[in-house]
Amino acid sequence: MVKSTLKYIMFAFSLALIASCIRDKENTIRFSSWQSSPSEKRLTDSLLHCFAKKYPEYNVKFELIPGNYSEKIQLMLGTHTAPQVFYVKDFVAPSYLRYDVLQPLNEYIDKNTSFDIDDFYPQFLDAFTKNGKIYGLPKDFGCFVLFYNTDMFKAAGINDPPKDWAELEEFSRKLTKDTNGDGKIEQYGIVVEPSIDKLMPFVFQNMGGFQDKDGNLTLNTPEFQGALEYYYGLYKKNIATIPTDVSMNNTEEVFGRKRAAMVISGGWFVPQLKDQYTDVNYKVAFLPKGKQMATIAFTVAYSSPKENSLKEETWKLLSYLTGKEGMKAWTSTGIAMPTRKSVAAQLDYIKHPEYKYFMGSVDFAKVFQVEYNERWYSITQSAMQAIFYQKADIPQKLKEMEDDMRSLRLKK
Amino acid sequence: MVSGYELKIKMKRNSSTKKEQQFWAYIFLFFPLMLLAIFVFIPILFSLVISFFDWELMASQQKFIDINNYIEIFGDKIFYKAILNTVLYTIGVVPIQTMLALFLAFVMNQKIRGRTFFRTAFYIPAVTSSVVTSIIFVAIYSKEGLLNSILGIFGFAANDWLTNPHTALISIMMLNIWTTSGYFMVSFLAGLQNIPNSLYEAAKLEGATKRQQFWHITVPMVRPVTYFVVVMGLIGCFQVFDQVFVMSDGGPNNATTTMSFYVYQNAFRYFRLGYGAATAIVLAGIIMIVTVIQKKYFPPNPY
Amino acid sequence: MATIEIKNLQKTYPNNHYAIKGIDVSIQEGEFVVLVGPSGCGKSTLLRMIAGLEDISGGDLFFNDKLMNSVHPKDRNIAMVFQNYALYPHMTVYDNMAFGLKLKKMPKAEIYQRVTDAAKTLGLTEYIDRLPKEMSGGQRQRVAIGRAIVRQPDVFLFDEPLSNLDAKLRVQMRTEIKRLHRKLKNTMVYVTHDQIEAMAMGDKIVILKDGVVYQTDSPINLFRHPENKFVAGFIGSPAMNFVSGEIIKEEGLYFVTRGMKISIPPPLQVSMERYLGKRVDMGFRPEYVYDKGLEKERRLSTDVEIEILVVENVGSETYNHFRLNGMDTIYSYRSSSSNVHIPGEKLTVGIDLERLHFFDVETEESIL
Amino acid sequence: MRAIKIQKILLLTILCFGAMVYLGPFIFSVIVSFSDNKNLINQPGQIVNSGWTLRNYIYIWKDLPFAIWLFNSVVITACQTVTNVFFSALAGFTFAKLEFRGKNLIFGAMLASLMIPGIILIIPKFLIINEFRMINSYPGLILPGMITVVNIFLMKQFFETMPKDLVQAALIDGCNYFQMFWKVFIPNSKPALAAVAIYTFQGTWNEFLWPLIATNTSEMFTLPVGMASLRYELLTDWPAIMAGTILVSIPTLIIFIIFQRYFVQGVASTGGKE
Repeated sequence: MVKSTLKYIMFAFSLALIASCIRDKENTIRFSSWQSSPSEKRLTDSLLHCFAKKYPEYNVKFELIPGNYSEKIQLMLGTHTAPQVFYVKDFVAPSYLRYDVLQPLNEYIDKNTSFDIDDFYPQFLDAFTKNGKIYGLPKDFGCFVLFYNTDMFKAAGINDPPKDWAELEEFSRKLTKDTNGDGKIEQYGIVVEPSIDKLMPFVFQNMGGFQDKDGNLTLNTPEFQGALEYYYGLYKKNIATIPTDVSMNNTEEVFGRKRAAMVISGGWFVPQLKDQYTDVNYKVAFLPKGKQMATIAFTVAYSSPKENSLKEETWKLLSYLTGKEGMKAWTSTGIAMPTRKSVAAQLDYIKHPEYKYFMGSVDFAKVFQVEYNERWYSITQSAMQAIFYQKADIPQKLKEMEDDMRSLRLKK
Repeated sequence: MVSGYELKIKMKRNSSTKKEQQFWAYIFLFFPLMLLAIFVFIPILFSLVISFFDWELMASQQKFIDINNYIEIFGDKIFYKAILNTVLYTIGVVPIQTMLALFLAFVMNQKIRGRTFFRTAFYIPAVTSSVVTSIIFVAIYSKEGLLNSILGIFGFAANDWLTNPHTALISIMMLNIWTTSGYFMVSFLAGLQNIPNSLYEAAKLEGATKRQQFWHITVPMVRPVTYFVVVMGLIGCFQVFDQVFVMSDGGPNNATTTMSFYVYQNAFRYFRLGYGAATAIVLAGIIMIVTVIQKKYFPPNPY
Repeated sequence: MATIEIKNLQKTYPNNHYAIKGIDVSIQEGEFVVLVGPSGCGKSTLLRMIAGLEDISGGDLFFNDKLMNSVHPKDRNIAMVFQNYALYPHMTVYDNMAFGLKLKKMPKAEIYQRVTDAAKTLGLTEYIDRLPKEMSGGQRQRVAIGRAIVRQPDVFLFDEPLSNLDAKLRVQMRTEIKRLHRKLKNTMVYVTHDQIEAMAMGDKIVILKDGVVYQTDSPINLFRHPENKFVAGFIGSPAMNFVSGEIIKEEGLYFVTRGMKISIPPPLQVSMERYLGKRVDMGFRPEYVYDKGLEKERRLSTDVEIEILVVENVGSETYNHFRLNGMDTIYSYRSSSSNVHIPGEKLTVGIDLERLHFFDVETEESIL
Repeated sequence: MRAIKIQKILLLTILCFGAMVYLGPFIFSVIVSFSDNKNLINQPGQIVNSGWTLRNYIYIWKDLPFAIWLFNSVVITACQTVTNVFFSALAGFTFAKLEFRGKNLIFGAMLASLMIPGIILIIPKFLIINEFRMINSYPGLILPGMITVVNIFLMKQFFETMPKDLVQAALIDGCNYFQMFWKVFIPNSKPALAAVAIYTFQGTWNEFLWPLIATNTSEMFTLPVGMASLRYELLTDWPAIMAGTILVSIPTLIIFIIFQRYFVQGVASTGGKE
């Protein structure tokens, strides 16, 4: 009895000991990102493979972070476990930059003239710059465009994508159908979702915004409210659906499974359509125009923590990934658009039948950044849900949102 | 260890069994107490300290803001909603799970073939990981999932249980009742088996019916167990987290944001650790008040 | 083997409760000493202090003239048999007995030798591989004794070892332990609350009450010459009868109480002089009350009229309980079983004047 | 007689219905996990009609870090269960059988800490572990679960039922207090140790909140945390998710069925006393 117990104890501890001994090699660069699709994973792998070939003296280890990415990265930064290189989304950048936790890259950029920082589109670089210091190098960008199912359009007798709000509503109505005659609607005109990201293009199109230049909230304005009413109206009029109504997780899935004729999505959806939803015939278009043309551009940067024992190695990887060569390899599949002018020109995306809509959006796309504590997202998300699920009064909700968020403004 | 003990003997000529016991007791308790100190005693106090700071994980220096967190709590609508949700949750779950557990135990205590099988069946949800049961129930509750297809047979319209703010909390409550009632059934079963048979025999001689026996013997005799079940149920419900995290993430529109989840959100999503600690302390206060009230008005054994 | 010298031993608990209030006992080599007293008298505490299981608050304890106060129990070379046997439930009979020896790192062969010897002595050979739970109470008790024997200790300590056995087995084990003592000739200290057991077993009996020794003596002396009222009442069964009365002088000294006038026997006349006109307690044993109608030879007291209340016939003899002259106290009187009384019977008895005891009311000391 | 028979049938019906309700979700999950139709949830009533496949299990095992999570869970559960049972028994023994200065104070503090809801500890525990730089490491996951006040309490109660004479017999036999604990008391407390061990095992294996907070990277996840992350990673690939849930449940289920007796005893012994 005693001996066998001892054995168990020894076993348990040796397990733990072995487990904690399986450590990474000293000079391993840890690299973390989320993964929006298996194709993105493949791309990351091949890119890292190319880097490994070019610099065989460095070890790069990829660590996937599933779910709640930004929180996890912030937690890792706070808990001294951050990887050497990781993605930073543009709209959470302000909360990262507020602390002194990211490595400013100017010093390295200045040393490496071949890196050519001026090649980047400035609006994307700005998203990661504070007080003249660059904390992240935008690896790519994407923006919301309109995907539409050409078969469905043809069946409804529509040839071109909607050009403005009125057409969007009209087409949606035409495309909403009970295809098998069971009294339930199988096909919706468009799929929307109760989420601030999808709403924001409409707000920008309506000349509104989330906050003004000084950081004051502008939710309770006619522009914002008008956009929200139009957006929610699509759902209220039953010509749009939301994913949960058809038991799915996101709008892309609804479109892919042919439950909606249109969806607002970004470049990351293209490989997914090609891999998973091969039977969907679709085309891409600019988002319909409101008072003006507008969309949101998303950019993601590679950043590195200040607390890092492998600074030189990290820079090697960073500069490879966002250098001309790396970016070209990364964006050549069209998963995302390059943030370097030279790469965009090289790949000739401006004339590409699909990609031209992404590249073309750069002219009027806005980078969406909010200078409030992370909780702002949950507040707006709840409010959107209240409007969609509980038919909450829109003006009142907007006012509440402003009240709830005011105290969350980031300290300078 | 041994040499230390011998040293002690030598040092203290008048050493004694009491001293020796004391010496060993401190050795035995050293490691357990150190762990308890680090992970229980100190955190309780530390938590109070944090709650007076605007504690940010990544900041190099934390800012003392005295009771501002608490002031914010009292103006925080979501906090009230979280309390309301937690209270509703508790009020909904505890009585039903207790009664169901007692009922199941009572049925199981009859002489019935296959008792072990039924006991295992009822108990399995309780030993299964809450994450697993939550995920299974997400599938069951989804709009085109099992529940709706069963209800569809009876002509009910499909409902998206977890994204409908009216049903989301109730759905999680049902899951909780499903998981815990089997566990508490076993507690009751043990309690029932401890009731001396002679009591029932005496009641039979006096002409009590089965129902009278249940209400006048079984229920009062299992009162200590009931107390335990209610206390454990209260503690569990007040701290429900896993199910909320997996199933609804607090949504839709905070309809399922419970106190624990709100504490978690504030601390690990919004990184407002000070505010999170303050909400945790208020929650702890509420739980302790409820337990004290319960102890006073519903003592375990009044006889 | 060892002598044990207990000098002014004291035991105090933190709440200033005195469990043992300064006890002196000296135990000879090979002596069988019984500590007896009512529950809570401190006898077990005293035994445990000898064993080293309880701290000594004051005084000294010597084994063979060596001071033992701070010696660890395992180094005192003692063995102890417990009331609840305290066998290790997970060990076989063999392992139970061998455990202490194994801890001493004794060679295996020697352990085997000792254990099998002890098992043979106690008739446990065939049970050697059993677990305690598979044995009867008496067998377990034997194992417990065996465990003590194998250690070949200087001193055996018994803590009410027989109190969990049924009456018959108890008597049987009693003789067995005595036999063992005769064989091993070790010093043995035996605790019991049962005075019959004490009388039957002890070479020397120490009577304790409230942490104080009331008398230390051989069994027969305790019975015949109790030094105080407590010992007088404690030893003997049924217990000694006590009656309170006054000493008066007529033609000699008399003890008088309601309906009884007893002349003080001559040896005591001198010492009783002091109590003239004062109250004293008189004690007489049920054994020394005689039916005046039957007993003619002994020097009995004057007639005492009694009325029998209850009769207990235990076969070999009869205990008759009676009241004296309207007094509340119930007294007893032992008669032979051939002389059967019935309740309600009125009777004239006399008390053997040679066997009277008198006690000082205040000090409760025997008046000699 | 007939009334009794009807009553029996009624009881049995209730129990069978109950068993359906309690086991149904698991059966559903098993069926889905073997299904090769990813859409099946969207087509009510067709669950059973779809094709059967092991593909989901293979996918879960090979393409996802399931094996790593399983390894982590095993390491953490083994370490915590063994140390927790050992320390609980040791502390329980100390409180039950030894006298020492401060005993009541320490025990009182432990009892009082039972009154404090666990949620209050999460944030400071996280910060403390972070100070030790142990977030996202095995020590960070294991250390906080190495001792549980409730287990100490249970073991103390158990040891109190064992006679004090055993202590004295062991002392005279020459045990020191550790030998006494290890050689006399431990071998005689198997049922209590088993109950505590099984409880700890179950609690650790299923623990979610702490590993969720204390891990950052997928390679440090335990099974429940990994499963929860799959919920958002695999989205509506229900067959794969269900295969995962089944794999996670199997170890607890096996342990439960083997040690059912101790489970029930454990519940009974904690429920009976308050």
